Amino acid sequence: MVLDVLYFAWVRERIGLGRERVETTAVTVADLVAELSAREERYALAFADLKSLRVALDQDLAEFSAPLAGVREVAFFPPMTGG
Amino acid sequence: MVLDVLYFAWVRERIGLGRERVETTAVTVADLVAELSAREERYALAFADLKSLRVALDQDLAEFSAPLAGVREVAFFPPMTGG
Amino acid sequence: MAVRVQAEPFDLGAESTAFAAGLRRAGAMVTFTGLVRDNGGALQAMEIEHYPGMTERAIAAMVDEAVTRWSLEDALVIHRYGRLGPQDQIMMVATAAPHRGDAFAAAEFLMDYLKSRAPFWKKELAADGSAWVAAKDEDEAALKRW
Amino acid sequence: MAVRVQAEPFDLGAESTAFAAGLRRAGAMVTFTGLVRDNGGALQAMEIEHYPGMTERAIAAMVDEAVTRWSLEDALVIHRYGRLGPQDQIMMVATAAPHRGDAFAAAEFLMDYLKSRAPFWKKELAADGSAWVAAKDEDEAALKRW
Repeated sequence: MVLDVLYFAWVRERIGLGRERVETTAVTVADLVAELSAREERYALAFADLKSLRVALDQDLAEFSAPLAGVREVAFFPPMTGG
Repeated sequence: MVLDVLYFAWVRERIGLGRERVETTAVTVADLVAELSAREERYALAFADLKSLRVALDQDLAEFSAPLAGVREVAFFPPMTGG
Repeated sequence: MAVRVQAEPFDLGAESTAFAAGLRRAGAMVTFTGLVRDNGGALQAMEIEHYPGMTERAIAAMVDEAVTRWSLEDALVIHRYGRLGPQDQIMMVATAAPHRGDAFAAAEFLMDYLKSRAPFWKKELAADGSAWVAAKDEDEAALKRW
Repeated sequence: MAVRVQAEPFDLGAESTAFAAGLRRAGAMVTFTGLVRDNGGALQAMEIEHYPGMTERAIAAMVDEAVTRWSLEDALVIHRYGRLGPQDQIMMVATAAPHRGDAFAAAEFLMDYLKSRAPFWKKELAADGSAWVAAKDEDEAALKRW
């Protein structure tokens, strides 16, 4: 499956890009995180503490245990600070 | 003692005036109310239900049991409906 | 801090802009505006009576109390009296604070006190007669939370 | 109901006036405005990043939720992104309802959700460096009251 993976705020800064296409066989978000972290140090660094991260699947907040089946866009970012 | 006595809203309408000077020997607000009520039917009508009335002494909310010593201005009115 | 009691309409937009322009440290600003509800079209006008002198004094005391309770950079209360039409703006409150919790709490506190402790009385005029607006138990009860 | 996510400044006064002018049955209108705090003069600018698409979607869902919970005549959310200076206006919320309780509650609900559930991230730029603003536990906790 091919996913659009988006990064925001310090996740974007650590990984060094805001968006990429990722070819993956990951079943869950956690699988995808493990796959990316194994790639390069900058990914491992960005994903080091999942408690300080949030994930959205097709623009809805989700859990790291959520399945990726049918998903087109995955976004990783820190807790939001709007308002 | 001579007091300025003010009436607002339906108290003013029932008594038929907004302000008068009253010469009185009343010790408390309740005494003054009794004195005024004894005067004329329209006063008795306006003061019939003290629970639906409020009183201010020199522009501060007070109790009907409050003493009038040193007071110059007494105002009677229904519960306020500002805002 | 400012309190204005007036017969004239006020300009909510201009007042909001001017209030915001005066802020130097605030992170949060809240305004509340009270409007004349027309009760499904029956209302022709609202007459607001007040107690000149006591009104300004009572509102200033509320603002002082709000300043001691919350960290406010500024506060404004404007309240009209006299004859108003349906959907006319009756009054406004503005508060500014470093954080939103204080700005909201102070505005709600001022509104609750203005409702039941500022000497205003409203009379509704309709085609079938006029009636003084009765104070609501829930408005009196709202004071207990502060 | 309207949601706007934009880089451009908005005019709080003009927005308040326009929102009020559209009301037909409201007795109460509340606005909240969020401003860039300058932290005692150290702040040079604030950069706000957001997630285009999800932002509008998330805010629209919050407004829908507010409409189901309270009796609202109208609601408006404007939120900026991009580079802002000290005391610039970041965002505003406006709500209108027959009674003040609903207008206040809906505005506070929207603010609490915008703080922690709308995909915005703030970075503070100062002379001695820049830092992402950390989410506060109290903002997450604030959601529990709804």
